[in-house]
Amino acid sequence: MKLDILFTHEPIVIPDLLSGSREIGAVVEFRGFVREMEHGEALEGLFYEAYEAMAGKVLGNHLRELGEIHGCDAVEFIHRLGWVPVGEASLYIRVCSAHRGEGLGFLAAAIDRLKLDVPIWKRVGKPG
Amino acid sequence: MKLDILFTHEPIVIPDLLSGSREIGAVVEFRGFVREMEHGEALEGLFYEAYEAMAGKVLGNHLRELGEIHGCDAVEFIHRLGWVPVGEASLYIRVCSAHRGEGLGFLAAAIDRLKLDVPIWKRVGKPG
Amino acid sequence: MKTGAMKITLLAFAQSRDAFGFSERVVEFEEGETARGLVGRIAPGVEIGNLRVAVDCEFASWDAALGNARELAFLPPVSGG
Amino acid sequence: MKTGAMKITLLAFAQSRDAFGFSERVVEFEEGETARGLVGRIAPGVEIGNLRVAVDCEFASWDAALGNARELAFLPPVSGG
Repeated sequence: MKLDILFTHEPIVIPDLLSGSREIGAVVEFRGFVREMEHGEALEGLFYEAYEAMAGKVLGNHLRELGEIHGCDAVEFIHRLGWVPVGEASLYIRVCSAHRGEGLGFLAAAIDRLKLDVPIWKRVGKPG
Repeated sequence: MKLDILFTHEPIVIPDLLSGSREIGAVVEFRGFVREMEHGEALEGLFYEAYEAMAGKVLGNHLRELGEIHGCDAVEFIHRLGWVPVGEASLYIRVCSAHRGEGLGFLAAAIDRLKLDVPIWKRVGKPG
Repeated sequence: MKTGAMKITLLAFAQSRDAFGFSERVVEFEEGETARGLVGRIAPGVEIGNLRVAVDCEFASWDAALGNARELAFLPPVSGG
Repeated sequence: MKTGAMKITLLAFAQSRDAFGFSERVVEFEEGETARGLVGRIAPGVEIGNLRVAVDCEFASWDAALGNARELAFLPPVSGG
């Protein structure tokens, strides 16, 4: 499986879909946005922080394992770090696979694993 | 729920994501592509045909019902008709919701329902 | 009020088009006639085994009276997506 | 071969940064020392209750000897996405 993981302090730019394989039947994309209301509190944004070296390693292991389990051809993963204002994306994942079930299954599991133990943290409000 | 359904004989163009609600936390997008190998046979493309008036009605009922069940804010659905060459998209669905579970649940169910009883047909090879 | 023969548009999709030999055809029918009876009358050789039928864009029974229907569609198993 | 005091980089993330009072700090340690022992020595007031610990980018036990570790990270419950 082709895997790209990127952490960026800039707004997420969705990479072009390279029309490679003629065996890709399903492309599933997920974007997570910062919402204004969280636990009844109105936010201006969220501040994301990562232990980047470890996050890339832990996440890479998860995504490669899930790629085997679900049978996916390519995955692109982008997580924005630093200050992310309400209405902007903090997370982007694209999965290319032969059939839809594989992509949807991968995506649900990938986000669960991200939230399980990948060292990334958010906090309300800009620090300092 | 805001719902747009489009059938088109042209290549699918993904509509701009209108940055409307500050309560959208998840955007899930699905594209289905025509694959070269289907049941061990190498295709050049697929020809799609629909009973458009009924397909829009049946699909609209399904998607509105699923929008209620899963709690989604907006859905865009595009199905290409006519000849679709290998490597091009026949289907595009975008779901906007507060959280990822809603969008992923909606999307999986929407494609199942599409394949259940929405009057759209594909056949191998160009007709005539 | 005129009763008796009315006109209905028949639509045959996908593989059913080959079976019926038309994609669209207007025929006369009686309001008490069923979809099954109509096919038996105008296309007696057609196997309706795996076809569903829709009346005015709603799934319908092969054995319900067509009443004042305006469009009758023959639908093979679907395969969109 | 020199034994005894070596240097390790401590990294404190998110809420643990406030607890430790630093985000990065280099300290001396003995190779037989554990993460738990090291925190007890350099930051005895810090509650490690909900923290996980990573040694050189791998999740580790609070009670394993640090050996020749070069980086020790304190990780509060994660919340990415």
